[in-house]
Amino acid sequence: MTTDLTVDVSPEVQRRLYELMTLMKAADDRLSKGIASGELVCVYWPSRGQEAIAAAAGVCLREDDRLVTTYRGLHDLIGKGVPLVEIYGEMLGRQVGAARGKGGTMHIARPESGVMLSTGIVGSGPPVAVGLAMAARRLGLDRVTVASFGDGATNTGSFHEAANMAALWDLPVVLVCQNNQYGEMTPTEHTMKIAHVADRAAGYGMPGVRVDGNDPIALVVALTDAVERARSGGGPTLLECVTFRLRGHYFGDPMAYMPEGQLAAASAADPVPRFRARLLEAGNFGELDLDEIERASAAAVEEALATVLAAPATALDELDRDVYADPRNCPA
Amino acid sequence: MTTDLTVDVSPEVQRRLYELMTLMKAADDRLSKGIASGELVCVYWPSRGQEAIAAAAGVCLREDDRLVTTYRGLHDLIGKGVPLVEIYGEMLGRQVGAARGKGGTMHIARPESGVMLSTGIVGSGPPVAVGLAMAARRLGLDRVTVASFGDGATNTGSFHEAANMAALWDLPVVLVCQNNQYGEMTPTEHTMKIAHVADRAAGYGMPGVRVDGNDPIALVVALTDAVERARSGGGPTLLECVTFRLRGHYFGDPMAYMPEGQLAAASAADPVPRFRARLLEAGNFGELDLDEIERASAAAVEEALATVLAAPATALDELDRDVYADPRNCPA
Amino acid sequence: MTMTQALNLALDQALAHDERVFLLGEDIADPGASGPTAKLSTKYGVDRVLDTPISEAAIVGAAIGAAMEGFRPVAEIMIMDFIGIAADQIVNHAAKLRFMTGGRTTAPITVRVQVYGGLGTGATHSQSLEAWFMHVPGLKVIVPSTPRDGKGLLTSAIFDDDPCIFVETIRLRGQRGLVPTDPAFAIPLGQADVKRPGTDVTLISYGRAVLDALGAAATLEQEGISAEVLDLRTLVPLDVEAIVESVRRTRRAVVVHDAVRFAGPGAEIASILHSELFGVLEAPVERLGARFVPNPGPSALESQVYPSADRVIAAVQRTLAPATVRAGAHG
Amino acid sequence: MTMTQALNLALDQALAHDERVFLLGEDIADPGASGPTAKLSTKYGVDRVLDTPISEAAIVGAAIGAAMEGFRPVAEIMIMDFIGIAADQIVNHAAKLRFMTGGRTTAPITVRVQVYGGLGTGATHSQSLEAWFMHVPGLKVIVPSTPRDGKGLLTSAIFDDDPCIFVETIRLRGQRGLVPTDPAFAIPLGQADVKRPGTDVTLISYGRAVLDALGAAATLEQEGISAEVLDLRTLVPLDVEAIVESVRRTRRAVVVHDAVRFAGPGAEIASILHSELFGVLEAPVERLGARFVPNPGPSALESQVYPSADRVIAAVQRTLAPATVRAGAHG
Ligand SMILES: Cc1ncc(C[n+]2csc(CCOP(=O)(O)OP(=O)(O)O)c2C)c(N)n1
Ligand SMILES: Cc1ncc(C[n+]2csc(CCOP(=O)(O)OP(=O)(O)O)c2C)c(N)n1
Ligand SMILES: [Mg+2]
Ligand SMILES: [Mg+2]
Repeated sequence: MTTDLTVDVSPEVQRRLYELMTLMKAADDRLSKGIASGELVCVYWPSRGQEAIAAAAGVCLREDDRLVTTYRGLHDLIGKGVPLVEIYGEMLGRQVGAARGKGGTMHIARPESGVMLSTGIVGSGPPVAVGLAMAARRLGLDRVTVASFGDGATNTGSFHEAANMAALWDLPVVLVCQNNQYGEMTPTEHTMKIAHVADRAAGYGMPGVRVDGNDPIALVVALTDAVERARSGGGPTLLECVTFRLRGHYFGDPMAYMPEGQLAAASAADPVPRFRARLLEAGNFGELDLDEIERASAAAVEEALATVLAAPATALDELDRDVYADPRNCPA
Repeated sequence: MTTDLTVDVSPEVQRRLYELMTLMKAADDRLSKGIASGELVCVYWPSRGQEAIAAAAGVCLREDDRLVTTYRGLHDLIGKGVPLVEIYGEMLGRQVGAARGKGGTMHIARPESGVMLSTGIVGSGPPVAVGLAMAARRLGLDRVTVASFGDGATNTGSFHEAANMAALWDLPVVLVCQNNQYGEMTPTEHTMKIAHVADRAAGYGMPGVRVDGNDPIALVVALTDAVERARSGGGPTLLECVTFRLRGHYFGDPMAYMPEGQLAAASAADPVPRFRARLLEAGNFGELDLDEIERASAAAVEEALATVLAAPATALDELDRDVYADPRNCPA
Repeated sequence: MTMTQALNLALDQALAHDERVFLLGEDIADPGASGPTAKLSTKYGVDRVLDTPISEAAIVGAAIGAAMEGFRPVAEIMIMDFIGIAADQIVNHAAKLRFMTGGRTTAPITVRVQVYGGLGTGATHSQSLEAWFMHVPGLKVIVPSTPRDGKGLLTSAIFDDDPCIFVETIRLRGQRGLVPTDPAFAIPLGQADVKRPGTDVTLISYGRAVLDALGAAATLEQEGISAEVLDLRTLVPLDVEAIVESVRRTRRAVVVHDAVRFAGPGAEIASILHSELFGVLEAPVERLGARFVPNPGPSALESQVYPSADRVIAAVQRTLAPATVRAGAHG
Repeated sequence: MTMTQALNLALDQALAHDERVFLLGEDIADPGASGPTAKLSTKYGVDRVLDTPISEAAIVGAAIGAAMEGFRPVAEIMIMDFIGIAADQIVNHAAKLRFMTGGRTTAPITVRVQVYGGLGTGATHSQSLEAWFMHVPGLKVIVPSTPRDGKGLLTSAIFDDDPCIFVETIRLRGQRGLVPTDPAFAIPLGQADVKRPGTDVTLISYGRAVLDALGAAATLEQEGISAEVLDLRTLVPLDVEAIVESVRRTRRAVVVHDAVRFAGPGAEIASILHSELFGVLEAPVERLGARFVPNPGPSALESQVYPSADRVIAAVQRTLAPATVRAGAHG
């Protein structure tokens, strides 16, 4: 699919996409810098390079739409509107975190923004997304639920069971596969024979669409279509977004398993500078406009981090809270 | 696919198919009669109506080829050459059973006949079939492994994971789905949106073939093809065989959940009399030949049952055996 | 009414009185349904009583998702042996969400499972795995023994704000007993029930094995031994107070359950008793459970696997034997 | 060498000396592999050290299928928290096949799992679920604490004719110790090991918690208390004889493990001790395990969850306190 910037999305949406992408990138950059220098201590699975997908979701989804994501969810969370303070706060174990810091990096949820689950269990998000979509239908709401997961996740039994159910019941779900060409250290072609994850859709009776996951405009077009179908009762879509993990699996991953040149090629296709160039070319924004957006993103990140670092650490008594709603006679 | 009896299979194979089908039918009929009258006591999930599939496997597979089947496996076991005495003996809890009667109906294995697993866990057979096929390759043997399972099983995560692995590694596996249009009391169209199970194959990168599961000739043609592909290194096939469970899910199932007329229509397509009529029409066999085959099947069943009923019940000390190879210091 | 009717009543009333309740599972809708869910889809529609594909992981995952949005889903895993397939969703999501999100999301689901032991269906259709779920912080584990408890506890489970594993027992399906039909009737989780008072020994049990305990107590009475039968009803929460109070009085205890004895629920209960009543117990706590074998098919063998009233009686007699005799018996 | 090197050595030697051995799991092949499987695919080929899709159920199912044909597959489930996904294959096939088929098929697989507790990865990447598998007849459960035991036990597990769950602990990865490099070196399953002899109290442990026990014993010695540290090494088979023998001498015991305390392995061990040594024990067996909470992310909180040498020392002191004091402490 070739996209036409000027035809497909308005300048407001272009701006919003760039704001989101630069915010996601800045949030990753700052965290990475901090962890590398020892300033910040946390576990982190970087989303750097996958920003376009999450930004497109950010502009295509309503606030009350639902999102289920994974450990590699920094970009998704930002796209769906989770305040950076809550994200960083959770990753760094502070009271201002989404779960007052007790849940940790992999488990961030914020229902107010529609983020219902981040999970560390590969493939286990889609079944929960099915339930969220069932709930929306029962409530008579036209909410859509997006389940975001990786290419490797489509090899799990959970993905299969959930995709089948979503299709069977025509649920308002969009299955967004962020195909970043690796699962941990293993290239995707070592774990499935098919070349296109989108080809899995036929086995469930839902449309499967493959899109350039580094092209925010193509993503907006494809997502708009999938979201509209879901919202209007047309059932789920499997949307394969082809992208790359520019920092490897976990922060600090030496990526020694990558073939010569692969990372360089992927970096050349980095969606953020690529989108910047394209925006400039299209002419709605000048260098100064875009510099300003980048500066604002970086500033927002610094401000959030400062707030988080000034906040108290997760209280020790959090250990005793939230194990049960009603802990009477439960073990301790 | 239309098949031509005279072109596609030799008279010897036609005879063998009819022998197997009538033996399977007789074995089911006798068991059913016995359970209904109270003469025999066991749990049983009848395969009546699905004989053509197992008979075709019987003529297409070598003795050293592997089979993984399910609780609904009477026909499959007979097709693969498990002696009836071992089957009945196991179902009825006698020392002559495949596992000396201790395993029960759902768990019959006989490696000498290539039957490695019968499982009561829906969908859990295909992963084991993957391992059997890996073993064949490692051993340098050109054995093929058939995994036999139902339509409902294709909704399980296990099926998905195994199908993906089999395709990925081009394993010598044939995934034989006996689509009998129900999983327990639920019609298949209530559990998947797709009309054809065979359409699931594309998501793994393997051929998917749909065939009339009541036509032994069509099945032989399709299975020969799939088995040859597997044996020659061409990888797995998903073979959907469309059939019907003429006795419902479990023995005694009142089948009240079936729509008016469905059972009657299915009975009219009963593969055993249908094949008889076709054989007669083709002219290689006369009424007397076929009567004789039926009589021999019935006699073989009676003889096996008599042997089983004369055999001692499973010894009580079987409880202490085979829990561990080396039970030292294990709990008891 | 029977246990099946009591469980059906609990589901029926929950569906009738609370729009948030819905049921999902394999073969639970009419016309195929035959257990506690029978007739409910006809009454409430297939939107509220949903047949699902054979997809245990997604059944529980979907229940969790709906529960997060305020529903009270009741998911059925047809036979407890299949719960491994759904274990990840139960253990890594349902049990932990409240904690992991600081209360921002919760998963008040009920997972109904059935134990098929005793039907001759063999090793993969018979297991009692409640010990697994006791060991997972965040879950509640419930096993009723009577129709009254079945109704009262299932009602509580559905409306409890924590995820509940509700274990039904196929051999109790036909048990009869009086059941209050008031929709408000519920039994609080975490309260053990004295099913029969006694003074000489406490028989601690839950689920089907309560019948063995009661049978044993009746026989023992004729021998002049007064056995108290304490039905735990819930394993988490666990009514430690009631257990300790009873055994403090009787100073002897036998724990009996259908789950495998080794590393089973009885191990925790015996450990608690030994610790809390050290020096008070007259004899070590006896533990009875299933033998450490996969379940066999033939009923002649299967009946050797489970506890029975006779085995309870023998255990009681061991607790009553003078210490010298016992020492000999135990090697 | 380190624990990682010791485990690598066991795998390496098994691959070298027996064609039947192969490894399968996620990210276990070079160049991505970093744990005990590193360098093995380079040495033995990707046919014998296979990267798999993320498909835990099929990984274990495939291992079972190959084992039935005479192979000795070693399957890796990267982190123990994910074992629920494979639990059905482990519990309903691997554990039961020998019994269900009367010995006609068997599944001598080894399932290596890693416990990530202590890394700050939170509630779904930290659990110690060995109690689940102790409770399933047919399985063996192994948890080494030293590099020497790691090598010796993993070698035994691979060549044992029964299915083994082999639990590795990420916090032990860097532990160093002498390891015999003779390929024949193996440690029989079911033999506990006295890691430190003592006379006043027995600290019963396995896996990482053995370090807590040893740390406590060292400190206690300075206080004049002689603690014996018994490392179970395998939970099934369980060396009951060694446990009872030691505690019969010391008459006091503390069981300590990283698994959740409630309904954990310690419950079984304490129950056995109370039953076998009734009247011999000077104090109730103390049980230490993880607190009954999902694991938190922050290390300041996570360190409160697990046992520690200090908590062991406190428990020992409780066993040494006069009964009157203890009664007060326990309420
Ligand atoms: C069920 C399960 N198995 C294994 C893992 C370990 N693991 C974490 S991330 C990952 C790779 C996932 O790949 P993919 O789905 O493509 O997502 P990506 O990390 O590339 O975004 C694996 C195997 C896990 N977390 N959960
Ligand atoms: C994992 C699992 N879930 C549920 C069941 C209960 N069950 C037994 S047979 C069956 C239906 C299977 O349908 P299908 O795969 O089409 O095979 P069929 O019985 O029609 O031959 C179900 C749900 C089971 N045995 N295993
Ligand atoms: Mg990926
Ligand atoms: Mg079927």
